[in-house]
Amino acid sequence: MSKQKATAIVAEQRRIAPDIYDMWLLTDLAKEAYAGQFIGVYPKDGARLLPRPISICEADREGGRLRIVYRIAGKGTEEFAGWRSGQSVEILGVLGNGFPIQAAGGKQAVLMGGGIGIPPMLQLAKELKAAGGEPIIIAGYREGQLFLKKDLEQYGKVYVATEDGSAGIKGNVLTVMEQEGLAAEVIMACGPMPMLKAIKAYGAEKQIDAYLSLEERMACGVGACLGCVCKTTHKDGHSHVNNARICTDGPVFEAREVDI
Amino acid sequence: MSKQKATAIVAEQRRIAPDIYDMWLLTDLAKEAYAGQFIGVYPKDGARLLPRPISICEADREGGRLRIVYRIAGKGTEEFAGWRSGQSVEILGVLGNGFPIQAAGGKQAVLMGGGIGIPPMLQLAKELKAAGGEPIIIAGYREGQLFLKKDLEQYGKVYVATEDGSAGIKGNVLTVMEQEGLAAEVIMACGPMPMLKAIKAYGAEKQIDAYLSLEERMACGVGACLGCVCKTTHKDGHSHVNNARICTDGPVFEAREVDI
Amino acid sequence: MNTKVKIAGVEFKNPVMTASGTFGSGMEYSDFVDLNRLGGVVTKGVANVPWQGNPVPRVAETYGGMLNAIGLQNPGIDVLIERDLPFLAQFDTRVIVNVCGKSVEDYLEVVERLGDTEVDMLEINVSCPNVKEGAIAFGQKADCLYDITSRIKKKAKQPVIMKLSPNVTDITEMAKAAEAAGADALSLINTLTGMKIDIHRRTFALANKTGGLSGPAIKPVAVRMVYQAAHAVKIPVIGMGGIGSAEDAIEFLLAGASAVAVGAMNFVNPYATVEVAEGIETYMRKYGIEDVAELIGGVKE
Amino acid sequence: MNTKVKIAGVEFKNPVMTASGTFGSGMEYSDFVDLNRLGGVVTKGVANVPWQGNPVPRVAETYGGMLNAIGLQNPGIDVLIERDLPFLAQFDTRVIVNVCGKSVEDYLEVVERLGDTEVDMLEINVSCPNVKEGAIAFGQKADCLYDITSRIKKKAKQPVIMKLSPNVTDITEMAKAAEAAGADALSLINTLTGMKIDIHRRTFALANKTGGLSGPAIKPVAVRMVYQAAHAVKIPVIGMGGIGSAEDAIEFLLAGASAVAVGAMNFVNPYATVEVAEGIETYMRKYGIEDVAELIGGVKE
Repeated sequence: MSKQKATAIVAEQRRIAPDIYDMWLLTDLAKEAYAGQFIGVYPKDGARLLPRPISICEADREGGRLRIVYRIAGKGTEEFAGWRSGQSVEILGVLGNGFPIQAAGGKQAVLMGGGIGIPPMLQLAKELKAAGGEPIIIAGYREGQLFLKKDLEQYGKVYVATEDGSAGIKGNVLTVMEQEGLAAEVIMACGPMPMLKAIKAYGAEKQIDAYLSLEERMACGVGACLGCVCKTTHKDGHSHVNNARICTDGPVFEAREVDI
Repeated sequence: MSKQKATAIVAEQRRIAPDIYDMWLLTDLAKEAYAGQFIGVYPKDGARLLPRPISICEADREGGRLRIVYRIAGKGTEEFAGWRSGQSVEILGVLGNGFPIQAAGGKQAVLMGGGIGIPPMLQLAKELKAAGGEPIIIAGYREGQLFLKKDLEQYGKVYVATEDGSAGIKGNVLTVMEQEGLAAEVIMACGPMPMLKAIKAYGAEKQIDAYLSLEERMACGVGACLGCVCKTTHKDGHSHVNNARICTDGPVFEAREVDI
Repeated sequence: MNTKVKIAGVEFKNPVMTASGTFGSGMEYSDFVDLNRLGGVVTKGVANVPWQGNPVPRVAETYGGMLNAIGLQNPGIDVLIERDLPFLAQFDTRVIVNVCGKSVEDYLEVVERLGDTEVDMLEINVSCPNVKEGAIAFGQKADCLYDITSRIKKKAKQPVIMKLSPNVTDITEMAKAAEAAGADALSLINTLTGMKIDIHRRTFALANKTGGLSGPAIKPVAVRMVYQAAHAVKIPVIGMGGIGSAEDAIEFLLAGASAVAVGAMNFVNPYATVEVAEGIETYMRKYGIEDVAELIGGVKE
Repeated sequence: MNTKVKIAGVEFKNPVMTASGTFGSGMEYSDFVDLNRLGGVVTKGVANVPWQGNPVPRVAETYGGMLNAIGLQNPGIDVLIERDLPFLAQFDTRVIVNVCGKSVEDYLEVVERLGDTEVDMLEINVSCPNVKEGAIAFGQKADCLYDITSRIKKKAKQPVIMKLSPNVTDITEMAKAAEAAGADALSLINTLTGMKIDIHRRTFALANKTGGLSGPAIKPVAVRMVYQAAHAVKIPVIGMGGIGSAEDAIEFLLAGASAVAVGAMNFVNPYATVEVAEGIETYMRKYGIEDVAELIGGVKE
């Protein structure tokens, strides 16, 4: 199935933490959705035109259902939070390249999710487990509202870090690595830029492959507008300059490829 | 109660003819709403900012309910047609000056409504009857979908004209006057501009007062922007030029006052 | 917390005003808002004699905005002085009269008449795109703008705000010309010239064919021009163009505006002016800002 | 029913094209639309050498529109010729290459290279507001525009479309300058320069501070300028600015455009181009219009 703009139906939605919403969408796009990919969700309000990129939290391929967990970050996502079961909504997908499951083959994968970067770790953990892995998952939260923790525990051992120390280890995902004495053979991560930068440095130091899911303001979502680029270490094959398109060449990049 | 922007609740809505919708709104604004006045209804879609002026079809002052009957004329009214019971919507009102009930005192009033100018005739007929009158109502339709005819019959004798002759008399409201040999002592009318022009001429010829409800593209609805003016015979007291504001000085004018 | 701002020596209780032509002379919206809550009321443009304005249709909605071609219909300076100024004098708010004309002499006549009144400031409308007789030319050529500004300044007893047109190649050139000619402040942007065509009737949506585009649709152009103008001159800039919320207003303040005006959004939300004033206070409280002056030009370079 | 239009001798199967920079070189949107259904594909601007473009953030949403400051990132003419033109050659659609540069020499180099290709037309981007090195100046001063147009015309083997900036006082002056210098057609409008500020971070939403505003928000400005330009010159005008539906496109045709381009609205609806083409046919059928030429400039004066 190629990329398409399609009408999905909201199956259910609930608030799972302050400003964090958990929505299941009925859509055939689910059939080819993989961990680390994302969809564009269109606001219904005509004043807000662009699709909001939201990562896939779970893909129920057989059931034709996609789960997205997102934070209210503006008026678009605020509108999404008001959507009710049965409503039809417009989405664009499936977009981007996901995490390379095969890269974890036979290796101890540590998944690191920070804040609203936690949701894609769920589908990723599920796929890694299905492929025979036993992923370790580190979820870094601002505070003690440990959304998706129970879901993640189905697929691997979950460690928690909170910035305020109100649950798990006080600190970030790398504090957990250190304090729990964990060792990774491959890292897959999604979260805020300072976290990803730290993971890139950590991977370089330990000589571990680290796959990072990047974020940037997007417009088209399909690689045409060149809005959402990230700097690359080498000249990119498509752009012929040191810029790759996060929406199309990413959002997942091996840490050494990107100059973040 | 002064003018206000208020939240109303859709009590019920149904389609009563092709592209014609009948909606009851729960709102305290109903308490001071009179025949010939209108409300501004705001689309929810942020791309369409301005309130749509819609005449009051019925005001249930005790029950706090307003009835509006409108035609889909663009994307704003198309949105309104999709509103369901229970939904909260923004309205501006009550706007404009209605028909002068006292001007019909002791006189035979003939109400003339053309097309989407028929709805305000319902509240008008109701008020005239309550004031002891026995209004004659002439409703001019394009074709045989005689929306509101039954409602109107509660308050006076109803004659029907249709452009295509599919019901009542073939022709317009003035054809009915002629063919039925009706005589008016005062006329109150709402409808398309050619109809209102013809009624003005008819009133002048027969030396009858005719009160016409005018329409024009509006922006503010409250007399500030000077968008919706009509030419007046004499210098207008507010504008000091030959322009009156339809939203505030009207929408109802005595035919001699306006240069249409 | 201080929300007062001073523009050309005139103190406003807060930086929120109304945009000329969208608020009548205050009377119509006093049903909705307490004018005492506003920094200032800017009246609908007034000429030396009554103006009939343009034929209808005068307004048309567009995507996220609207077009208008009212053509500066106004009852003339006599009525403004006799009726509107006494009405506004009842309120504790600054009064700015917007002045329009078809020739420099027209402007000067109005400016002189206002010299004997209690009006706080004059705003000179040299940027209305909907009047045929060339008023817009004053606002689109730097030398014409310089000339009219300096002639008005010679007659004016109140501080003079020049209202600039956005329909120019370089707003900084216009801003500098007005400043050099002695303007006490600038206000911008007036509307962008636009057009709408009814494809079913194949007619212009406005009788005047073109009209002025306003509303949130144009806000990014307005913020850019306010930023450019505020950085090009030393006199204060009053920012406007699509402001409907405190967030919008703060964007203009951060870009360099010393005050802001709410225009077309009054039509969408008649309470907008007061909500903007209150929302600025809420924002200041949230971020611990003591003086609104800290916001003016406060975007990080 | 005839939907074909001819521009500078080049026949298009229908008047619907893509706006440069919003459609890549066609490849990305070929997942969504059959390029054979389009009158033409206008490629992303290409320079003589690869350009890095601006830092991120490069895009920001605005009310009814968006800002972009991509900075004309492009892989350079070599890659366009080796990769993108062969891809487009597979489709039965006209190919227009948008050319950008930092100096006249840059433009001329690209124009010369394209002379040996099967490209149908060249569109010269002298109106990008997001490149520092002065390309925009070519599009904002009539004498500069005349100069670059005539120099390009001397070298060009294909018909030349000059793409005009809307950030000017008088679009007709620019249109006439391009025509006088020998341009075969005009396209307009490019984006309006805008700015957005994040009031919580107090930073510019775009790394470049300013960006180009596009989308339905600007459509009324675009329709007005297309109308003015089409009435000022005899060469054909390609209209663009906020087109997302057949209704929008027809508005531009009625205003005087001989063809139209879909830009930012591709991002909102990736099927927009084909839907516009189909919708024009539906409209023609509804109103019994035999030839799309009847629509061009068809607004009743």
